[in-house]
Amino acid sequence: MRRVGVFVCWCGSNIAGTVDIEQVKAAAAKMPNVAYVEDNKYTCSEPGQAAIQKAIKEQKLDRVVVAACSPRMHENTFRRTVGGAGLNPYLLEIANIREHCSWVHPDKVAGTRKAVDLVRRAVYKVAKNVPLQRASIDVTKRALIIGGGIAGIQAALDIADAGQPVVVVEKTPSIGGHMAQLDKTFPTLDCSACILTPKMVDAAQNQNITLMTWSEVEKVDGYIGNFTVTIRKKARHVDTTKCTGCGICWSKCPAKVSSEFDLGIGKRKAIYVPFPQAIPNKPVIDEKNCIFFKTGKCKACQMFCPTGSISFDQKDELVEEKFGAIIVATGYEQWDPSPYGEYGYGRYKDVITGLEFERLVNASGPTEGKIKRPSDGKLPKDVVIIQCVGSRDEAKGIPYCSKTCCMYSAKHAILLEEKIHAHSYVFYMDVRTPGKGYEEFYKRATEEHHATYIRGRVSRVYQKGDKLVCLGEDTLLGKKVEVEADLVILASAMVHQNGASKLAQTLGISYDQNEFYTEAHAKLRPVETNTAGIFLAGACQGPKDIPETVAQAGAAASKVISLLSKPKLETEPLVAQVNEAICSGCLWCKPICPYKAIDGKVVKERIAGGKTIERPVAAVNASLCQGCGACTVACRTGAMNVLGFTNEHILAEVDALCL
Amino acid sequence: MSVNEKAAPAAGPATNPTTATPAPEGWEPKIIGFACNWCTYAGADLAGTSRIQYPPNIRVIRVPCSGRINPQFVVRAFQRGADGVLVAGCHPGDCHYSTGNYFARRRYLLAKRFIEYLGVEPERLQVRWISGSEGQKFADTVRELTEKLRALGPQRRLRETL
Amino acid sequence: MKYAYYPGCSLHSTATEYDATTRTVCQTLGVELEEIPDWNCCGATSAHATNHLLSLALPARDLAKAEQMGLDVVAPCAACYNRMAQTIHETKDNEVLRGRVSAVIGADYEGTAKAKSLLEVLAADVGPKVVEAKVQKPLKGLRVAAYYGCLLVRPPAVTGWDDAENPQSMDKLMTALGAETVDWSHKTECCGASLTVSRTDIVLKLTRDILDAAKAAGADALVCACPMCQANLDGRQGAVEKTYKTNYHLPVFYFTQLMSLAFGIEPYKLGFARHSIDPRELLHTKEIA
Amino acid sequence: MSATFTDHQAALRDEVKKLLTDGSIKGFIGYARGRDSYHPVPAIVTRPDQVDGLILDQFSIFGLTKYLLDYIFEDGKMGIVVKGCDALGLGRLINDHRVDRNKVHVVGLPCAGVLNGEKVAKLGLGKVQRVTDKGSAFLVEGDKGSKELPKTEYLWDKCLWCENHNPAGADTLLGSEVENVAMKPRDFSDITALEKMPSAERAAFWTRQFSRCIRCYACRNVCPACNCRECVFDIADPRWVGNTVKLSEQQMFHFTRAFHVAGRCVDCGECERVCPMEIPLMKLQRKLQKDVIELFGNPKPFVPSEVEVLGQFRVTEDPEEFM
Amino acid sequence: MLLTITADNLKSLLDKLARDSLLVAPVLEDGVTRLKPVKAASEIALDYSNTATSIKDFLFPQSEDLLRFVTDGTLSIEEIKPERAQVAFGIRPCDLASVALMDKVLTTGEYADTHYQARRKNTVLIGLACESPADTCFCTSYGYNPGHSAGADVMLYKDGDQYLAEALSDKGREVVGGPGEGLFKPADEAAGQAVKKAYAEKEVPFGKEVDVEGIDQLLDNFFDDQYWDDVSKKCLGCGTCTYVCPTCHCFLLTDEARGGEGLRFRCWDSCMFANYTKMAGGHNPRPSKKERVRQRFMHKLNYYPHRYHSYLCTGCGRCVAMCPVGLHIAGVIKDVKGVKAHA
Repeated sequence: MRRVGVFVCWCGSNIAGTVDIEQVKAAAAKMPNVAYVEDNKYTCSEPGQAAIQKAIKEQKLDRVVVAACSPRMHENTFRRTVGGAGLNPYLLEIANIREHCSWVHPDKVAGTRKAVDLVRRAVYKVAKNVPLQRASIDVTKRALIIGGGIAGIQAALDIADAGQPVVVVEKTPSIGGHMAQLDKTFPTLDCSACILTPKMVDAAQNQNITLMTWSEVEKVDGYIGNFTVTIRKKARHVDTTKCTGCGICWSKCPAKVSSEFDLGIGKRKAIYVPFPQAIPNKPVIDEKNCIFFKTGKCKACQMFCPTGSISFDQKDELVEEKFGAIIVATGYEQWDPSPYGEYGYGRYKDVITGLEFERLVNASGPTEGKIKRPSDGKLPKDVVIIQCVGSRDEAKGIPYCSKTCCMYSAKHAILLEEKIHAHSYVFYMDVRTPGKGYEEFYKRATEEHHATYIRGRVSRVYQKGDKLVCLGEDTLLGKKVEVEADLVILASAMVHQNGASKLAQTLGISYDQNEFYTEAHAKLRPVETNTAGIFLAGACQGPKDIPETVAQAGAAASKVISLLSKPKLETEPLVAQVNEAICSGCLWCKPICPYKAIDGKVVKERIAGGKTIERPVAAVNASLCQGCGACTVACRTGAMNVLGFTNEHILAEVDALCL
Repeated sequence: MSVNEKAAPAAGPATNPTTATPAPEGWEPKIIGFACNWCTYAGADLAGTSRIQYPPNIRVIRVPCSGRINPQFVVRAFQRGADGVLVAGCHPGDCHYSTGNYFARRRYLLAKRFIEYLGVEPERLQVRWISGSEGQKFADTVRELTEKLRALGPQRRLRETL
Repeated sequence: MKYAYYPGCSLHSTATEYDATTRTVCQTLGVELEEIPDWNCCGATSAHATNHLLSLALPARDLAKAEQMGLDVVAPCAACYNRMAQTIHETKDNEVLRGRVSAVIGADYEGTAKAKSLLEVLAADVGPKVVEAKVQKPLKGLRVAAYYGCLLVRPPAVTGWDDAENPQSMDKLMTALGAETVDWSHKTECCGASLTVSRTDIVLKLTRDILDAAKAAGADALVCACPMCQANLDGRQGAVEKTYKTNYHLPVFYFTQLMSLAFGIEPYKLGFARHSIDPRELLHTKEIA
Repeated sequence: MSATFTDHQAALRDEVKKLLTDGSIKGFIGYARGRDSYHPVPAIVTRPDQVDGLILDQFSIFGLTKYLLDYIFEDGKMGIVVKGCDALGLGRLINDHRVDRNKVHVVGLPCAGVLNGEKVAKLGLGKVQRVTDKGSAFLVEGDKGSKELPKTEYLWDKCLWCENHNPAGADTLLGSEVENVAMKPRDFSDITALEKMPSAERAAFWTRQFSRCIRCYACRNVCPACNCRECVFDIADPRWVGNTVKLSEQQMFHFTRAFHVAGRCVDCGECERVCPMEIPLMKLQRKLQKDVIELFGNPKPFVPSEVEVLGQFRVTEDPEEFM
Repeated sequence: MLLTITADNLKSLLDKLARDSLLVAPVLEDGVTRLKPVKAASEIALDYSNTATSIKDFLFPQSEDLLRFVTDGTLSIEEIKPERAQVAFGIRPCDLASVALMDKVLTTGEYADTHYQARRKNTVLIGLACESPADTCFCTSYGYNPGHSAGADVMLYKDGDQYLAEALSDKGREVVGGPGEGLFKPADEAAGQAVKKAYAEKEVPFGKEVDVEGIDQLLDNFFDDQYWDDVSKKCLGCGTCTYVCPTCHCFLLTDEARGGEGLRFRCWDSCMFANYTKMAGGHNPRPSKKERVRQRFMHKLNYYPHRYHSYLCTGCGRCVAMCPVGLHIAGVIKDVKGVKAHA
């Protein structure tokens, strides 16, 4: 006979408000195997857990049911509690009488009756629980960071400082990401390069960090602690060991191409480094625009290269590396505002996006920081800044707020006034300044730098002579507004990195409808994913500014450090298990397993008549198996079970709930 | 006492379960839900945290993946007296184990038709993809199913008579 | 290529020159027109301002007749075209509404006939290359601002055959005729249309903006495809100049007039005399006519 | 006018005698005379003297392949006579890794269709002397009379749409292959008729059938797809299906067995034939076959394949009904 | 005292019986004639040689609840007594004989089966002599015949369009006197005896081929013969023979609980199933088909005769007809006699 203890939680009034705790306790006391029932205002609190441990010892309980919130919330907490009292942590079941009951069923009678049923389910299931031990697997003490922006760099530095090797894979020729494109950063107006480049240099010089730029992740196999990642090192056509980054090659290269880094405002050569402070400061040859690759002639770069590092026949290289943990820090893209035909982006040269303005105002930018408007290079006197371009607009498929535009638009207004005494008109719906020092920054823009904030949306922008007429409305004054501007800056939305969903499926992590990666729990586990061993940092998880990104990078790094610092990794014991006595060896479970964790093996057995025979049976590799259980349904005999969710468990639960 | 009040008269030895005797007074349909831990169970939790009200007729059983839900559990639920069964998991492509729901989809394309073929009314078994962010969809699905079952009355075709 | 021709009321009254040049241009380009027998007015603004069913029934009656002729409809006037396109769009997937319309017009309207504006037929179906081949007297030196007005290419869901923000079809036709077009901001801004009677002040303000933009863009003249727009831009131009003390002197052509001119039709046949701003002076200085 | 089974009887006996005496097989699974000439029964011979008990006649319908399961742990080979449909059963056992092909000596029996012993016995023709194949009919001559039996009427249904007349991969073949053409296309009209019934009526139909079931498990024990080492119905914990012979336990039994065999059934029809209570079990399996064909674009689910139907999926082509 | 009853009067008698108590009679359904409760005589099918399963279904049912228990805190048990009166019509002589054989096991000796006894007491058996024995019947081999009436409360013999009837027990007389009042007419003694004699001597072809004489002694030292090995090879191990046999009476007891309450019930089991003799720990005294097949025939032809001095088989032929592989008792009797003859 089992001795089950049932602990019913009030959760303050969250449960007790719509579930009669006493009735649940009374019903639980009468359930089979229940030896002890107790209720607690806050079971998950320190005293609550202590009460459980006390009851386990005093009442000699061998099974525990906690009727409280969702197991996805505190199952691990209570496992530790039960473990702390000397009972195997897996002899525990949670009855979800909050999210699945008290919070969603206001009628107390029905709610209580359902709570009793949910407790009965847990009591019937826990009777079938068996003690389980965590298996331990070894951990490759190496981390992979996908994306070399500020998030990736910060995480790499933190991990490297903890003495663990880390590889940063960056798609573009240099690390730095979008932050490298920025001029100043809010709210302190620090120059972006001044705070970023030292970190880039640290990352380059740190022996624990290996930078793999101009490379992409191709394939990811394995599981936490034992990832095998295939990385495609795209052909640079430059031998980085020899190249000193002297720059002669890109000065001599005749092919001029619009620079992606400068968003088309500036030009670059076919052999190039994206920006002067690029790390590694070694160029790559862009095969699409290199004259040699197009016509077979030229080779100017090879001729002038003092160290002979140019090699045209370099091919892409597929490298396979082992990692214990992965941080995804692939960042964001700025949304192309052309769908707003009425703003004339792409038609009028002087209608530019916020990022393009950053290149204009950036000292190391194509215009050396002079805010020369693209059409005629004149310094703009009046500038219109339009907020929420794309963001908060379901029609454009971007329902969310991009979080950073209000702040960087205020920054643009300040820079415009500070540098060229230009007067900014900012059309906004709401100005959102939630960060530390943000509201004050916005006040400075309006008071000290005389930016005019007009609450209303711009309906149309059209060219009138050399001016851009912005038709809008000031909804506070309730009158039409027409501003003749020299330059229009669109605060365009922050969207997912292109190819985000493809990388997600390669990694086996999930993403939301906006292709931002889904965190394990919005509040409690923002930098983890549902796939153990894979973490998130920065804008790839959703729009955010630099301070938040760096904070997330540090958080993700600390998760990785704690994972890699353990000698061994304890795996979840809830994996598949074969009952060899009744397994027929048909192996129809094998093709189902997505982790290739099942294979055949031969067992010896004495059968009636004293003969010893050999017969095939299925065998599960517990470290590969993730416990999904899809194989159990293919097993007709029921020989294949998944611990924690066995056939016996689920049949008992169905019976309990149908009583 | 379970939600289904012992009021349902114990039918005779092998009465013909298809004769539509009217539902007992105050009868409430009972729904057994199988929800995958990563998506639908999380969706149901979200319905909770967002305080979305829905009928208390469903009892959810958590399973690691929709691929774990054996059609025999569904028929077992009907046998033990469930009036409706909901099988739910991640949208194809979002499965935490990458392929679990593809197998579930195949199994339930067949199982749903087969259970209907054996005489269970089609509305009684609902299979839905409900993601972790679709709390509203979970609540709506439960409400819809409850209303359909109220119209249909108690499930008698596979129910055992003790 | 054969169409049921729907001239509309203006082309039989204030814009006969648009009707005449439409016929000559279509004849030159081999587009057969068969005027819809006993057609009725499309209702334009007044119909849809008073009664929804009426605003659908009027064009539907013409469309039903075109269906009996087994032809799609071509309508030179932007307002007529827009009303017909709107009717087709609203009754497309709505048998009930179509039934009610059929009841009102006392004929069977199935919604099978399509309606196209003349500009779409000439620019898209015929195409600039074919037009260029027919040009005998290229309009060299003439710089025009192509004005589409607000009904021809909007709303995109109903019309949808050219870019709603920055249409190009008329520009392409004009360049095919040898003329030069300017890129200007008020291609699709409204001229005030029927307010010209009830609220002339608004029409004056709107047409001033359009004329300003065209002048600023360096155009010699405006060209349009709608009798209402032409009447406002041309007819009201004097009043605008007096009210706002500006000087434009911009003639406003129908695009079919310039096409006829380029195809070598004698200028006196093109109804230039009916314009308030006499275009012949400009054509003379440009040695075109 | 192809040869009938009896024409190969002598050849079969010689082959089996040879194989037994030269020790290449240690037993042979074939047919022997039953209680009358219309019901041949399986016979497993291990000694040459028993071989003359082996017969082959136009009523030999029994699917013998499942007996091989009794010999998988014996050393040496087992011989077996295999028609086209039985070959699919053998394929099933091999694909399920239950029988090792190298431990079986297959004697192939090309088959133009097997006469339905139940139907012919009712004609009162007495003891059958000779059966001759007249092309569209079999002439059966008995000591109490003879009759030409049109094939479309007197063969087992599955023989009419059989597209596997010749057993593939046999070690020795009796006579030569027959023309492999189906007499009529595979017919699911009875299934569609049941599907069209209102669900209450269909429930009543199956209730009537299942309430006759006496849980003798003959259907399971004859089915080549039901080849588990330990059947789920014999396992006490967890108890999937109760022992009580009640309607709901029968329903659970028949649902479970049918679904375990879904996508794996080789359409041999033996479950329905051996059922003592005449329950139309093939109406369950053929419904699943029909759905597999329509849903998963697998034209021949009854031909065993490398990966079973429910062991694979198609990401986009599989129908999506659960959005 | 012999009586006669017309077909119509028999119908109205049966209608009355169906109304007053549970009438069980042969019903044709989906090609299978089975004993089933009927509400009116019209449901009864009469042109059958024998029902697929026998009266055993209603005396020793395949599934029978023995007691109900409730355990919420305290344990309360309530025995389920089968008090319901029932009348069984259309029972063939071989099945009547099988009831007698079952009575020996279940009602005599130290441990009588109270449930079986209660059912036997509440059941009236109306026998119906065999008009046309099937080609699988061999009741004559055991000394029975198509007219055998021992065990019936009322025996009917079809005679043209009317029936000869004979009440053979108090229960039978109650039926004739009670619901049958006014429906029976006294029969001409000589004519009646002639009809009975005709049935007794009716030809049972297959019966001639099976000679059971002395089979029980032959089997005394036949236990280890190679024959069992050979004959059991073709057995499928299904339970058809035991579940259609009117004399098999092996069963298993088990509990089914739902939450705190449940039932203890008994249901048929079969010596042909491996699980029947599988013991805790996995040992099985009858591990393979050989032991199990041998057990079935030794029990019927050797063990039972030694104890009760008659064979546990009445030659009804159900196992002969329904065994999928033709491994039936008639065949085994012939084989054993044959093997013994050569040995």
